[in-house]
Amino acid sequence: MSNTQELEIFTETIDDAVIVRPVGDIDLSGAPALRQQLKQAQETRPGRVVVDLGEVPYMDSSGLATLVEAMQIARKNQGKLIICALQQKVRSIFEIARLDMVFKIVNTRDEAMTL
Amino acid sequence: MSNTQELEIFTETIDDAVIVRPVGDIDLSGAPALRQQLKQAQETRPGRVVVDLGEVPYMDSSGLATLVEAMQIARKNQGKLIICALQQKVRSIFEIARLDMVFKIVNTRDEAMTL
Amino acid sequence: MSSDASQPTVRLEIVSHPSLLAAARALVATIAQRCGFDEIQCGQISLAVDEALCNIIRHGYNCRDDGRILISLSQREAQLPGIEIVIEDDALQVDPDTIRSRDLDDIRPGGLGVHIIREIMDEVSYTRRDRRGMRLTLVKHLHPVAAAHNSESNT
Amino acid sequence: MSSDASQPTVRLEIVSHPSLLAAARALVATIAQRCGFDEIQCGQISLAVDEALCNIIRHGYNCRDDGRILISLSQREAQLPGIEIVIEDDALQVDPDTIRSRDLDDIRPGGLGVHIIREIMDEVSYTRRDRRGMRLTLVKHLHPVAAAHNSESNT
Ligand SMILES: Nc1ncnc2c1ncn2[C@@H]1O[C@H](COP(=O)(O)OP(=O)(O)O)[C@@H](O)[C@H]1O
Ligand SMILES: Nc1ncnc2c1ncn2[C@@H]1O[C@H](COP(=O)(O)OP(=O)(O)O)[C@@H](O)[C@H]1O
Repeated sequence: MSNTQELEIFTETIDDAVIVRPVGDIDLSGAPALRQQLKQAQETRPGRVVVDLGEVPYMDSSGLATLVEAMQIARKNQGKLIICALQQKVRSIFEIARLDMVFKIVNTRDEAMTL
Repeated sequence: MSNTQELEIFTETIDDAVIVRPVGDIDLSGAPALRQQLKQAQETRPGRVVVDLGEVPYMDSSGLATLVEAMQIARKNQGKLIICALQQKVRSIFEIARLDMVFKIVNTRDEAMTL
Repeated sequence: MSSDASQPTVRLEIVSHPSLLAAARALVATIAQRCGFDEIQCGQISLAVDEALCNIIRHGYNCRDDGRILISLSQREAQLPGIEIVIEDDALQVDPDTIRSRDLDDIRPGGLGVHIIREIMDEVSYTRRDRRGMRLTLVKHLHPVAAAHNSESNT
Repeated sequence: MSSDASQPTVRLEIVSHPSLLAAARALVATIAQRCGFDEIQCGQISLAVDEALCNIIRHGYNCRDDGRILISLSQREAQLPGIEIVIEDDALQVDPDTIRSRDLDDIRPGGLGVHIIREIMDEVSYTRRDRRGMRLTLVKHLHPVAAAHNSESNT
């Protein structure tokens, strides 16, 4: 089925870090793809997983659930999961879900790489 | 009825020119207000009417009809009507309606003031 | 009418109030995007629907703002992928042949809506509904199609 | 239920397919804007509806993608201006009391939807529909309202 609006997900590896950068809305229709990419990115047990949400204008609880799961995998691997570049609207859903204190959230990707 | 989305229209007079700057979508719901403001702006028979569409992301044929009417009034007054700063999407409706050659359309407000 | 409308997906029912046009446009643009149209095309398809709704409000319902309008959107797949939009009202029934665009050389306010609809959409057909009101069926193909009357369109 | 829903304006019917969530959000946000909510609030109201739709798709229809979902939006005026959104499905009927959010201290995937809906909307009520399916009524007021249980909300 053609669907231009589909979430696109870019992955990049720098040293011990994997950067996952979804572009588009993360909802029930896009979350499964993100989940799969995150799982794949974590297969090598990287020391650091950075999720760059700079180009995600919208996220619902399917997206949050996916990130919680990725965080749990990171912990099991004794690695870090860091989220960066949240848009204001997306930040507010982390707050509503009271997950803003649970995740490591920083402003820029540079911070995420050095933290 | 409360309606935040309502088209806002700003009018400014500089020497012999009146600049009308609508902000928002111009459709059947907003066009009557634009029509009224344009009529009012033209009551003093200004030498130049500039319609700045820089902040109009959408226009339908009610908007076009309003501009055609304003142009006819300007002609009757022996004044100029110049349209400036069209967004690409709005330009395309002028083209579809074959009005891009009928109106004087320029890129910037400065050009509109000196033409 | 539509032999290959494969996904009868979305129906929107509104009243004939101009302040609801923006909502209809937002919905149409999102569904068009889902059908694979690019941003410019999505904007044009919602413009075509907007023009059709304006005409229903002005001519069909004579500017009454409580008339019912039903918009059905479906993604067409099969041989000719695209979007099909059916707009139905309970308004005035008119002879479909009287709904036509005017001569564009006569520059005056009004008379552009039907022209815009026909420029944007690939198929435009007005019919009377069974009991009352009109039905407008609009189709736009995702890819240019050789026109039915033997002329090849440029792809 | 709703004594002052004054404008029964818009009804959207979709099937239970995740790819239609974006269309529902676009419509809800535009109508919320028309009711006077600011941009952040419009985004939150469409998030609440999105969460409700996700739950219907996952729990009500068990991820079947051809179930019917009807969303009715009306602007409330009268004493308490705001928006009322009613979401109806033909899916599983459950005891409304079983639809509740979990303890947020237990950090695990899932179990956030109902919490989000309740945080955003001022009134949230699930009922069984007459013959089949559930009905969810969501209300958000434009201005903070003193809560019913004697506590003054801060305006
Ligand atoms: N939904 C409709 N019901 C009845 N008549 C219509 C409808 N839509 C269009 N028409 C007729 O077609 C004519 C052309 O419409 P249009 O191109 O939109 O220009 P305008 O509405 O400015 O006259 C209208 O003047 C009207 O007579
Ligand atoms: N539309 C629905 N139909 C049936 N059960 C529902 C519905 N919505 C929610 N529920 C029930 O409420 C629970 C909490 O929902 P939610 O907070 O969205 O978390 P999750 O869906 O991740 O479990 C669900 O697990 C489910 O049992």
